[in-house]
Amino acid sequence: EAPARVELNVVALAGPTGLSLVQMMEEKPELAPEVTVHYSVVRTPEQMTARIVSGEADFAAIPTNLAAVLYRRGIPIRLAAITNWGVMYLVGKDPAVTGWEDLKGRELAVTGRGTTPDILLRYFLQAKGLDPDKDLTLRYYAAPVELAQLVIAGKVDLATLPEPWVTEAVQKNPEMKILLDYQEEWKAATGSSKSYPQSCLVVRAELAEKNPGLVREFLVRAAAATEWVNKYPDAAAPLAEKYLFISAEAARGSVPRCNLQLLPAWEIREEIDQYLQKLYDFNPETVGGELPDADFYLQK
Amino acid sequence: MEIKAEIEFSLHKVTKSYGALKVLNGISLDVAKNQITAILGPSGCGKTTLLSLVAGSRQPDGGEIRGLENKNCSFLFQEPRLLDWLTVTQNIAFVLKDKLPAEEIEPKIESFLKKTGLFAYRNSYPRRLSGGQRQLVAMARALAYPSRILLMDEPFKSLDPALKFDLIQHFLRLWTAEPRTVLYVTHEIKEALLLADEIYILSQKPTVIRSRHPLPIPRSQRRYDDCSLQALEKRIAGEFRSQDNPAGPAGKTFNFY
Amino acid sequence: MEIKAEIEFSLHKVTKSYGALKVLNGISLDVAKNQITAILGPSGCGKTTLLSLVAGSRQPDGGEIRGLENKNCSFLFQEPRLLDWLTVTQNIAFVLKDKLPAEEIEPKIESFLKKTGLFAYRNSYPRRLSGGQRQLVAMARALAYPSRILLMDEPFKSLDPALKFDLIQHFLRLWTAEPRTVLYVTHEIKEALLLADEIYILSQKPTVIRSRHPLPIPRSQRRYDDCSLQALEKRIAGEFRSQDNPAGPAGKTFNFY
Amino acid sequence: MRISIYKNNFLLLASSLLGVILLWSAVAAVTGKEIILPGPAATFGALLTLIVSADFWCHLGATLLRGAAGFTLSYLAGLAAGVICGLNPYFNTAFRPLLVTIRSTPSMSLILLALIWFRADFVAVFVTFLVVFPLVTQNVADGIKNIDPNLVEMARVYRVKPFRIYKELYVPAILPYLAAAAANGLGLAWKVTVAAEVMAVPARGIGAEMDKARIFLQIPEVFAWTVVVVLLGLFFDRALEAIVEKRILAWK
Amino acid sequence: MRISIYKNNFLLLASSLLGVILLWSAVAAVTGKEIILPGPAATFGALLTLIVSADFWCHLGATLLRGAAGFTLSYLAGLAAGVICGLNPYFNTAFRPLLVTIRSTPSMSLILLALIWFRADFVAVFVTFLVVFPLVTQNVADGIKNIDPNLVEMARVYRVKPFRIYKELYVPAILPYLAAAAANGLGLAWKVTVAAEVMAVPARGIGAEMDKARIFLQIPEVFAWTVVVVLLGLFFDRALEAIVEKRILAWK
Ligand SMILES: Nc1ncnc2c1ncn2[C@@H]1O[C@H](COP(=O)(O)OP(=O)(O)OP(=O)(O)O)[C@@H](O)[C@H]1O
Ligand SMILES: Nc1ncnc2c1ncn2[C@@H]1O[C@H](COP(=O)(O)OP(=O)(O)OP(=O)(O)O)[C@@H](O)[C@H]1O
Ligand SMILES: [Mg+2]
Ligand SMILES: [Mg+2]
Repeated sequence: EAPARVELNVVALAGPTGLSLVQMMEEKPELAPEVTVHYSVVRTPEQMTARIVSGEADFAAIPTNLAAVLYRRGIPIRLAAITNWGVMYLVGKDPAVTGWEDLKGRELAVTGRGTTPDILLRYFLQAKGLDPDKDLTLRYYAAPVELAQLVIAGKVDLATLPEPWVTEAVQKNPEMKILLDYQEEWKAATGSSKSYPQSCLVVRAELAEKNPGLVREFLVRAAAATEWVNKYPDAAAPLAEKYLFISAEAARGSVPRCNLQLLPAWEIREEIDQYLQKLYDFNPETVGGELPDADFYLQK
Repeated sequence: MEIKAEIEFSLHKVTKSYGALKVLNGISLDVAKNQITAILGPSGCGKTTLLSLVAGSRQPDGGEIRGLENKNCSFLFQEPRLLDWLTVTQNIAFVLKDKLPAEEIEPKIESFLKKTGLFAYRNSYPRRLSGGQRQLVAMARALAYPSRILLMDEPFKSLDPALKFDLIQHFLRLWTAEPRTVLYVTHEIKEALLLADEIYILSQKPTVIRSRHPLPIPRSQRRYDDCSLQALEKRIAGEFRSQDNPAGPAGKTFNFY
Repeated sequence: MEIKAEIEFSLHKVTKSYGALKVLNGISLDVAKNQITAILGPSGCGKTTLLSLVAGSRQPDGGEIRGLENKNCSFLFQEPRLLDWLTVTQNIAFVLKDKLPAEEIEPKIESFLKKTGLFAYRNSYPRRLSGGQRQLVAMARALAYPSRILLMDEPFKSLDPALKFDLIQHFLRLWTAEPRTVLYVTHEIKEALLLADEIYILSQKPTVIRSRHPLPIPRSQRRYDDCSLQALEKRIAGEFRSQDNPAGPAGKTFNFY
Repeated sequence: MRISIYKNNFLLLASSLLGVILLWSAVAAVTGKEIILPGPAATFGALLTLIVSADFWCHLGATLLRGAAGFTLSYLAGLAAGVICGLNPYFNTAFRPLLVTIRSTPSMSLILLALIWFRADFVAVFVTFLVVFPLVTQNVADGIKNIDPNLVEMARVYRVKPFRIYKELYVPAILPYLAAAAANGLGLAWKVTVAAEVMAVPARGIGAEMDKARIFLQIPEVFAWTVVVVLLGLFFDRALEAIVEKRILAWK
Repeated sequence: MRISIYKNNFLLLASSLLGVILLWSAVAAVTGKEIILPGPAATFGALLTLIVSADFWCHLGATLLRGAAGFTLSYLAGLAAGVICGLNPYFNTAFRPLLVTIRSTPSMSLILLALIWFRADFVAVFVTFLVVFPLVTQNVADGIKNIDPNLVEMARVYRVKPFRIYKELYVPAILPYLAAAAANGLGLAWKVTVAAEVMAVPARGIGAEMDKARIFLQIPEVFAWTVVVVLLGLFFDRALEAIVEKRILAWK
């Protein structure tokens, strides 16, 4: 007889985090005859947390450290795969800035005090022997969108922005150039071949145990979808606008800079560990107070 | 006046203080049913307080008041106490609505406004009335309200002589038609002598009853030139001790008061 | 009374209406300097309005008022109009502060409170006073205020006979000591006859001056049994037309009013 | 004369609105950049393009509904609570901490809960309630506390039924307090509703639209919506004022 | 007797606070998940760990300063504006649209401007001003409009200097309105200041801390801060009430 019907809820956070899933959102490919998948996008972290905590979400695309935090807070989830490898850039008017050391004595606009972009920045600066609090001035803003507005308005000279705001900034304000690349810098600083695993796909633990086949199937499809986005940015752009609140033209430009690549967790334990470790060293709370144990990672 | 009139309500050794200030210091009096009892006394001796105790809006500290169980009181306060946002008619209707069937209210108010000559002002708001007119509205409200007991605090003040005269006539007619027990405060000895069946004089604080004066002559036959009344007037006036000349107003220009 | 007294201020054909209601319909009168002018008239005829025009708190619709340029007015309103949040002393100080040097205020208030027998209540708040006591505070305020012109609206109402008697004595003494021009409204013919140098009677609305009565006898010599005063009293009383018996209160029980 | 006053008022109103707009364009001119503060021209341009779209009215309707619902609920509740607090000092003392708690609890903490308890649609109503309710309660309570006790005594002596005392004495007596509370509450209601919509992002609603427009950096549109909200505020404020004036001017 | 009342009040107060807490723990128990709604226990645990840290006091101080500054400024301004509006109907008509605009403009539209014009430290003050100022103005205006004209006439006839009329007649007469405005304004001030701090992320400030805690889902800490804010509100509310009571009870 036919197996019981399965309803899958896939929830993505608006913005580049969900970028790798746009094709699936559009085409809703069939994973298995008995499975129906519902895709939804939420705009705020609160909403996402609510969905995950309440167990509504079977798959969720969220920042990697948020996944760790949720796990430590006792929410039964597994980190299934990393979807993108960093979207942070330093933009500015002054082409003279070619390395982090050039930031000495400058004023730099940053978002999210104490969150990953801030921590990475500090890490890079310290690696170059600069004291983030003494050798330069960091001006903090609440949300990237605000900072982007200021950058476009030319009210700030140096700013660290995530995609798609980087593209928005350079498109709308020709003076602005992309000066530094967090991702490259990470590789240089850590000597690893991969950038830092910024966002990931998590899966409900119960689903992962009960139905590993389905999870595997989903990951395979997601990987393909991710590649598609990388291959056809022009086709992906309108979808990004449709689902993820990224304007099409910005999306077109930012796809190559979003470092989309879906790798299952079990293949890249070290990279993830290393990333979380770094965050942990700066502030344990960024990963929930303690590094996650092995159960956090979805097993092969 | 029949001396042994039926008693409507009575106060027994009633005392009342405001904080440290002892006002009523053991007042005992019987108020005769369907008669008019006048209360005179020095300013600030506790007349208003006394009425408010009878009305039940204040509680005595000591003693007790008997015979008021579920009887309605009309209270004509010392100030008009009208609701600024209601017209004259509405102000009177405000107290009547719960007591009379809707259809009776309109005509009743109308008749009382006519009696008090306020009919032309039935739709004016209190702030657009003169002092005397406000007093009249308060009067009409008290009279129109169906009650067993009628308490009045200086009811006829700030009215012109003619109006005052008419009003008193009206009042007496009304009262004779449907008698109620009236307890009222005044400062006008002559007025009391004309209206009252019985006059109580209060002392200075701490206040007790100084004297009680039943009226010797039936109301209808009272004349100013009646010497017994003149004597009574002098006696009463004499009870008001003037601070300056303790001889009392009974002095040279006394006749003017 | 010298007939040709100096004039303090004068009204010329003054008219005043409230919306459609024509109240003052051309009032012309000269108020003699340092004399006491009494105004009598039916309730609601416009006496208070007239005073408020003189005080300048209302503007006449027509006609004009001359001779008030930069003169201070004391106004004893028909209601006490005290500030609830100020004690008796503070209420009086409220109007004095801008007019007297600080050190004079205290003693002045004290003396006036003593005169009105309110000294014991100098620190009470108005809501804790009796009706008559409030009236006294308002009176003290008006008298204590240094002014050329003194306007009073029923100044001696709701006071007990003795107090009223004393107060009038005080008032006269004070006024003789430092004379001011007094324009005052009353409903008591006898009181006017005792106090005033000149009495004006107003008509019903639309209001004009019905009659003017200079007092024939110097204030000090006035006696009630003086027949010329009794005659005058009758005349004045006669001018108040009662609606019921147009013969006027001059009817049978008249003597009581 | 009556008319001339209205004319006058109308002129005044128009001119002061003009004043607001001039101020705005001046500031815009100074700021310079449309992406931060678009001037009236750009804004009204965006507004036009908005209005013609059918969605506009859905969003407007949704917000209108939430704001109105939130306001009405909290106003009625506040009226009741305020009267009780005003009449009964003990209840007042007991209730006040709760009131202050509601009033000064940061929205963030509430949003966290609201997002979980209610559908996104309802969050705005909830948040509005929490802001407006204490406002009304406070004003009503302070109004009641200051009713002339003599009038109350009068009504009691004449044995007027409590409900009628409440309806015909208390309410008219505290009308100015009610007016102030209504004006403040109504004004804040729109602001708060929109803010809540920004955080809860319901399917329809001005707040959600503003947020979207902002994310797409269509700042003129953000301001167009702002204008809509302000107009909402102005409209209801006028309506309110008209009602109150009518009630009070009668007997003043 | 006086004392017994105070005792009473104190008991009432304590019990009602207890009530709030019980309610809270009940809801928490129902919700179950600490990550959504931590109960009193967890919250006060977090609060303790906060309090011992030196930073706590810096953040508290910063927010306290901003809130107080914002409130004081807007209260004084509102008092002045309110008096003018209350006395002069024309000014009132002209000023009211501006008032409504300020009152109902969504913060989102203003925050960016604020960010540009002021240092992050000052944004909170600005935003607080925008909320509290109209509130006070409204109440004061409506209060002034309803002062007994007879008293004003009296003061005028006796030629009392305008400023003294203002100080000794108007202000005491509208004290209850001022009280209501103060209570509401003060309550909202804390809430709004914190919200603004969330948006402007100054170096020090409860809002910024709450936001950080929220991002890392340290919900107990978020609530600990919330408790701090509420306590601020309660404290100042008590202080305020005490002052007002003293002024009014004297003559009531
Ligand atoms: N503010 C007002 N608006 C409209 N009408 C008014 C106003 N004030 C007084 N009136 C009317 O004007 C007339 C005169 O009022 P006023 O108070 O001057 O009378 P009065 O002579 O003082 O009466 P009383 O002896 O009762 O004090 C009255 O009929 C009153 O109804
Ligand atoms: N609410 C109150 N609080 C404190 N003292 C009060 C209060 N009401 C009245 N008193 C005082 O009690 C005394 C009696 O007041 P009451 O009003 O009964 O006097 P009264 O006989 O009516 O005087 P009047 O003839 O002037 O109306 C007065 O001395 C007054 O100061
Ligand atoms: Mg009395
Ligand atoms: Mg009058």
